[in-house]
Amino acid sequence: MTHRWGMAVDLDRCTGCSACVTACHAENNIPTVGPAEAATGRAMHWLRIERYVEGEFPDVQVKFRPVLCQQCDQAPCEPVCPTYASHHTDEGLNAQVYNRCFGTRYCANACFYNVRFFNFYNPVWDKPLHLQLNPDVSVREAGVMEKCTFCVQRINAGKIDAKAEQRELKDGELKPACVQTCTANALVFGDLNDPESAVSRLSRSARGSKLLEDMGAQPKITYLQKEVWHDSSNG
Amino acid sequence: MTRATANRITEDLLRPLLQTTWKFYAGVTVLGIMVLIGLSTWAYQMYNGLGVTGDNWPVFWGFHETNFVFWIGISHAGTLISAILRMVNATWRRPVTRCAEAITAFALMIGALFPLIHLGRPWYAWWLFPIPWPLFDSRGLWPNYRSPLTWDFFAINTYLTSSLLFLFLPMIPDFAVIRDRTVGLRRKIYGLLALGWEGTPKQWHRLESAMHIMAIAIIPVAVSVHTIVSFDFSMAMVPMWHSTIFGPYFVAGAIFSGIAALLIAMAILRKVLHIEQYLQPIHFQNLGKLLFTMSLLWGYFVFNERLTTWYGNAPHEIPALTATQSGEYAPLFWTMVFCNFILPFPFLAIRKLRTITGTVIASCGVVVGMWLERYLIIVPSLAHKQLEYSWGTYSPRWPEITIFAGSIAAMVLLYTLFSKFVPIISIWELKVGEHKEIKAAEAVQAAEAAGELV
Amino acid sequence: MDRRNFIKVTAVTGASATLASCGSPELHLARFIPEEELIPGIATWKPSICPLCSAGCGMIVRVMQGEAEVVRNGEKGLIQMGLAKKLEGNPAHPVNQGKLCVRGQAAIQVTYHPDRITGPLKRSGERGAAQFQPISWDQALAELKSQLDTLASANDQKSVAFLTKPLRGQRHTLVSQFLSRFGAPAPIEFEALGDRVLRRANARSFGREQLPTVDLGRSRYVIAFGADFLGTWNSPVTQNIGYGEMRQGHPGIRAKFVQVEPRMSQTGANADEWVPVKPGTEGVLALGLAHVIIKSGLRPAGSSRAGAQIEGWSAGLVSYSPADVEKITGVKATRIERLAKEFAQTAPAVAIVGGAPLAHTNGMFTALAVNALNGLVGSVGQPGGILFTPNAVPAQPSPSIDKVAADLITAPKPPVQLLLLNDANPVFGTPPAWRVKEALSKIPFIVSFGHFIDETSALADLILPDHSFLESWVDHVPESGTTMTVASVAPPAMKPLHQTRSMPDVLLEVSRSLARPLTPTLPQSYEEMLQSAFGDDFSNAQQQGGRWSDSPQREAVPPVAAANQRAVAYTDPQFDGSAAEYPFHFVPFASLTLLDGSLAHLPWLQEMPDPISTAMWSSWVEINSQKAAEMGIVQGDLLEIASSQGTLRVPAIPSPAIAPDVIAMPFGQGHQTFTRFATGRGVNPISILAAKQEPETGSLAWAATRVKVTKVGSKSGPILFARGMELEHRPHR
Amino acid sequence: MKAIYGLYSTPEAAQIAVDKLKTAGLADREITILSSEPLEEYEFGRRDHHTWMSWIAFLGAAIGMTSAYLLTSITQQSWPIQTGGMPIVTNWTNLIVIFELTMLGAVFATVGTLLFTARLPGRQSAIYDPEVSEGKILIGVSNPRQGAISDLERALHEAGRVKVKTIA
Repeated sequence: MTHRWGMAVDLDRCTGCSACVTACHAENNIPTVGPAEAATGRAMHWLRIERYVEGEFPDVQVKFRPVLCQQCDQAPCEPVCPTYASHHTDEGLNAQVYNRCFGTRYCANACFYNVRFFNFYNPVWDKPLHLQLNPDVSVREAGVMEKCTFCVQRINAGKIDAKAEQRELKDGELKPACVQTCTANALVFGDLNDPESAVSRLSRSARGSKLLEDMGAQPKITYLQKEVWHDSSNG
Repeated sequence: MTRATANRITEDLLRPLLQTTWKFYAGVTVLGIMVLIGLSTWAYQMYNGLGVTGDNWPVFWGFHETNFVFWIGISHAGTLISAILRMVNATWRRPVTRCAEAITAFALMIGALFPLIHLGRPWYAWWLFPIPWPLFDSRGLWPNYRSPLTWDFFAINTYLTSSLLFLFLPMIPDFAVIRDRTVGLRRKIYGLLALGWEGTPKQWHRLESAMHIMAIAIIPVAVSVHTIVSFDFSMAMVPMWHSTIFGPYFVAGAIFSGIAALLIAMAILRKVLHIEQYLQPIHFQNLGKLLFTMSLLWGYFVFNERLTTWYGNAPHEIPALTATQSGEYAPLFWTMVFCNFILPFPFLAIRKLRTITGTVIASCGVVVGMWLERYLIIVPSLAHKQLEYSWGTYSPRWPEITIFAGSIAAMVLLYTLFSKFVPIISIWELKVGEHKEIKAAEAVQAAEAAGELV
Repeated sequence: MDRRNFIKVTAVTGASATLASCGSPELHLARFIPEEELIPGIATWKPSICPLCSAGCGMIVRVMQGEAEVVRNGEKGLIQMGLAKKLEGNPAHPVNQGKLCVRGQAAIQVTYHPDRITGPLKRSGERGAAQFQPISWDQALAELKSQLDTLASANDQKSVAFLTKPLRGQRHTLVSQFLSRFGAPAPIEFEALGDRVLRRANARSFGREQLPTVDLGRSRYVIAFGADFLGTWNSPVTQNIGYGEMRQGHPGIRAKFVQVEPRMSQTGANADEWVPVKPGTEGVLALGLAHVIIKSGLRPAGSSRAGAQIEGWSAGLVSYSPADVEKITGVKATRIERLAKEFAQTAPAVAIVGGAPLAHTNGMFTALAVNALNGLVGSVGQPGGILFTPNAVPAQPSPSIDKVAADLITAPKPPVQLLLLNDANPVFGTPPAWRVKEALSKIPFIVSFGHFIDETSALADLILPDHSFLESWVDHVPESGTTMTVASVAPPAMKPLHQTRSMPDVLLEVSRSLARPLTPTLPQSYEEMLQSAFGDDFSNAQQQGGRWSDSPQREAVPPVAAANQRAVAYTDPQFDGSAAEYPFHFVPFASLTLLDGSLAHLPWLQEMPDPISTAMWSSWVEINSQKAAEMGIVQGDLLEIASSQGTLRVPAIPSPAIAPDVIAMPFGQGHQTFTRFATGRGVNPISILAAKQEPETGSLAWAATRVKVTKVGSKSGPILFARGMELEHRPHR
Repeated sequence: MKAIYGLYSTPEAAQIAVDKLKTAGLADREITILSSEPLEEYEFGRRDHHTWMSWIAFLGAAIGMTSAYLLTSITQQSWPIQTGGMPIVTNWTNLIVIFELTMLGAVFATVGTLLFTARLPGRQSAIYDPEVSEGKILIGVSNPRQGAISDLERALHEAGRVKVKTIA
């Protein structure tokens, strides 16, 4: 049975602690662009914590929402790429083939989640920071579009291990860096083709909804809405 | 007397080719330098990466793409106009067609450069060609025919090829004339270009029918090109982009800016080349009417686009609309409306004002306004996509501006050189025009003499 | 970075190794190689311990072979070595259960930092000018030895001082033993934002001088008084795990969480209810709740007598009626009653206190009041309440830095002749009025063990750089965050990258070579010391990253210790500066990423958008949006913040989530010397703090300064936002 | 003698000359006519009117269309890459490429026919005279039969005073 990787994000658990963001940087060789570039909006965060403030003092509500590539089944970013750099894998991932990308940036315009990032310059790691780079993830040169891959390198490693041990993948065995470190266990990753997997069960939750669902891209990330506390003592 | 006129025409139109002033050399040098600056800026951008431009997250497209649409738009003057005029056989077209077609050819060449300039890694642009593997590309991957950018590639190449041919064919007899009037190297070169043209009735007839068929073929191509350019935007679910009106809207805009560019070019040519008696007020009159029609059409499209968005009040669309109507882009937007509609209106609507000067003033407004229109289509929408959290801003940096300036210089330079080496008005077509008029007059006289018209 | 370097990087990353067959990395760019076709390299996972805060989370380190340019006995060259690639939480570790926080994930950049000190240094320029020249370890050690010997021969051993960040486990034991056997006073522990007040209060209320372990996971009602427990306070990872549990861990049951603080922190942003109070009056609100609970007889049986520390407790806190409390705190009486009822009726309920409320002159009262509230509802030592980690070494009493500084400045002959400095930065982390820099400059000789040149180690005469935590034996005993007995230990995860030596081993080596040897002699090496400390299960422990009991053991919390202490009453918090001249309370807060500034040198953390302001790489000040509108301040305007101690210039972020009479600013930026990434970036709020102190512990009352705000410029550049933030509050139409 | 021709200033004169030559018994294809502009109003200007050009253009279009269809659909089938949940062969999008190549085919066919039927590029026949581009109309006969030359010369002269040249 082919896998169909998906994620569930429990907004009631997420505390905006941002651990996932650094974890993503560390795992995927995402460069820091420095203050000058960051000021022009070129900071790269494949995974970002969106923060929405509602209401005025003193009745203020703040909501956090981790936004990463939604790995849409009908991804608007894919067909617009003239070189197939952005395409769909058998396991439902929106693959970005860095080597094939020549930087039209069309995919980034077409993506209404704005989760694609462009290498405006060649990445820089002051020595010896480069020794930290993850050999399983290629480094992207200037002019190349990049994005969240659901840590496809970890998925492959997991599959290879499972094959070596001649067994099926266990649910929860594979974890992208963000899911692995999510302190409040708000992020859950797994196979949507397995109806019993944790992610499938959560995706069926009544609290579940998709980001910009009405745009019809059929994202594979389900957001579980924040709940409101009801005073049990009086009704 | 036919002979006399014929000779006068030939003399007048060949003068620019045979006499060269210092002004020409000066102009060419200045323009050449500007073009070189533009090109080296592009090299600088390629070496450092697109970071030197103002593009950012989430406004990934800016000046370069605006210029792309702008130049492709300008290119819709010539071939399309002259093709239509040829088909309806409007006799006043004869002095206009060639300088119009030249605009198409050059604007298209320049416009087609910008998709390359805006690439992150332009040295891989050849991946757009359908190259049979295993040549070059070890994996033999072909372009994705679902991508509007691939469509662009095919459309622009088709349009460019046919436009160049459409421009070249009627030049052959003129080259023959120059060949017979010059000596030495020039004679050799023009001899080659003339392809050994003699002027047998067969050649004349084949040439005319070929031009007729091409005129028919090239009109839908021109329309398709700018429709496809509009698809670059309308295929993406970006606020105010994903709209069915974009095809016709862009085509109208293109012809609009094209005619404006043509009028400006004609006004300059008649002064610089002293061919006032060929490019006469009547031509500006007629093109002015056409420009007026397009201005109204453009206004109509803009109103449609804006009204539907505003009335529909879709949460995702409104921010982009507001940004242009009353937000940070409002000044640009209202300048655009002024340049494209309010300013041209009196000069084009009132017969008295539809003079050469009048039409040129209107045209200048339109060219500026149409550039702004493209900018306002691209930037505010990208800056206000669906998720508020990822809204952004954009402002160009010097490389983009320099490259744009370079592209304008390139246009002027190419046009100057063209008018230097090729009669900017088709000699033989003009002769035929004169000739036909005379024939008509004689026929009338003959008829009167025979007392048939009483 | 030019093309050649770029190719090197690709080569180093081994992206090439995975595709070696295809030739040079550049060629790959013309090929169609999807990411999912790359073959992963071989990785081994080794245990370690996070050094960045005192929570002591267990780590596992992903180590892979790579080529590193290193210096070995003077020779520079490329060698194949195991390189740490990624840090993850140790799944077996009781404190963090496989998770790491934003800072822990970035800890790896400490090891690979481009500005790390690569070998022993000797001061070459003016003191404080941060000019050093490299020397050999032999010279360096000889230097240190001679310094110690001269003092010993002069019988002046007590003039050796050891200033350090808080030490735990065997490191602490070793340093203490070294000092005591040499005849020097105990180490001086320095933390810019310490929790001494809370520890002291816990000692008074529960007889445990340590931070609490909050059993959030099983709690059903949480009131936090200023404690940023999801971001920076105490043991954040544990608390985040607990928070997740408390929200969605129990089907059908979802706890309520109320945050009491004048400026909404990241923690407060997650609360169901945010209760802004007047700064320094949190304790009064706590007692207001207690008053209602007692009055309406909601007090459950078996509640502890922690209240005995509070004056008027036995009398039912008559002076804390909702009406009175409303006057002091500004919280509506009706709201107080409702909260009190909810709190008492939704057991298990727990109250947490920490951070700014304790950084006032009446911090001790506030802490005791909250402890009393916990005692009142019987949530002390109970599931879903306040617990204490067993066998945690109670924090040793150590002189506070301001005393040391004062002595140094007043005494004719500096009482400290030799200062050993271990990764503490008081010059940056103390208010100017304490004159710490001036004081330290009086010390004849300063030796630093730190990895980086910061404001304090810039004063050093000799620098003996320590290994990074990944390169040396590490151990730790968590003070809180678990109810198991835990002792973490881990071997080096990788070979040292530079010419550094582990601080404990340096001390041991020196101790052996002293003219007057220490008695009894210290162990041969730090490893040996750990071995003996862990005994038989050492090998097992160092493989799994520590030793811990299999089952949680909850220690019965003794009734109230220290009954001899006299009960405290509420006193108004004392602020520096008059309300008339300085209308705003200046409430700094620990940055989620940079903490007190000790992490400002890690680029990942600098470029991490702050969860509330989404600012990065910069300082900012948050001001109430209505107030800002009145003062004509818009986002990005440059403000001048003036206290009696000095002024700062910093851009404004108007926010609805802060009280109108408060402005808030993150700690962390404003370093003068602290690597290329932090130096000269932003401003340091500590530099305008007044030297107010909590009297009983003498710790800095960093929330007790008043300031005035004037707009000095518009739309200054220095603030950087994550894209989109600055446009977020725009109306649609 | 290679050729004999006259240069006429007016189409009328040229027409007369042509008629005379015909009466002198020459067939249309034996008479060479060169002018610096198309003169469709005159009989002699309407020779060789019939052409297949437009039909060949259609043929070119058809070829362009088929090749474009094959190019797109075969490419997509031999590289079955999923994008955006679209089918592998996406006719809607391929129609655009097909349209463009169809038009390109038509244009190439037209130009090709033109060059072929008008013998371009080709070298000028011996009979060409630069005065043609002055506006003169050249009527002449190449390689005339011996003996008929005087008749031809007369015929060419009958259209009025004209320069009659002969190329030896």
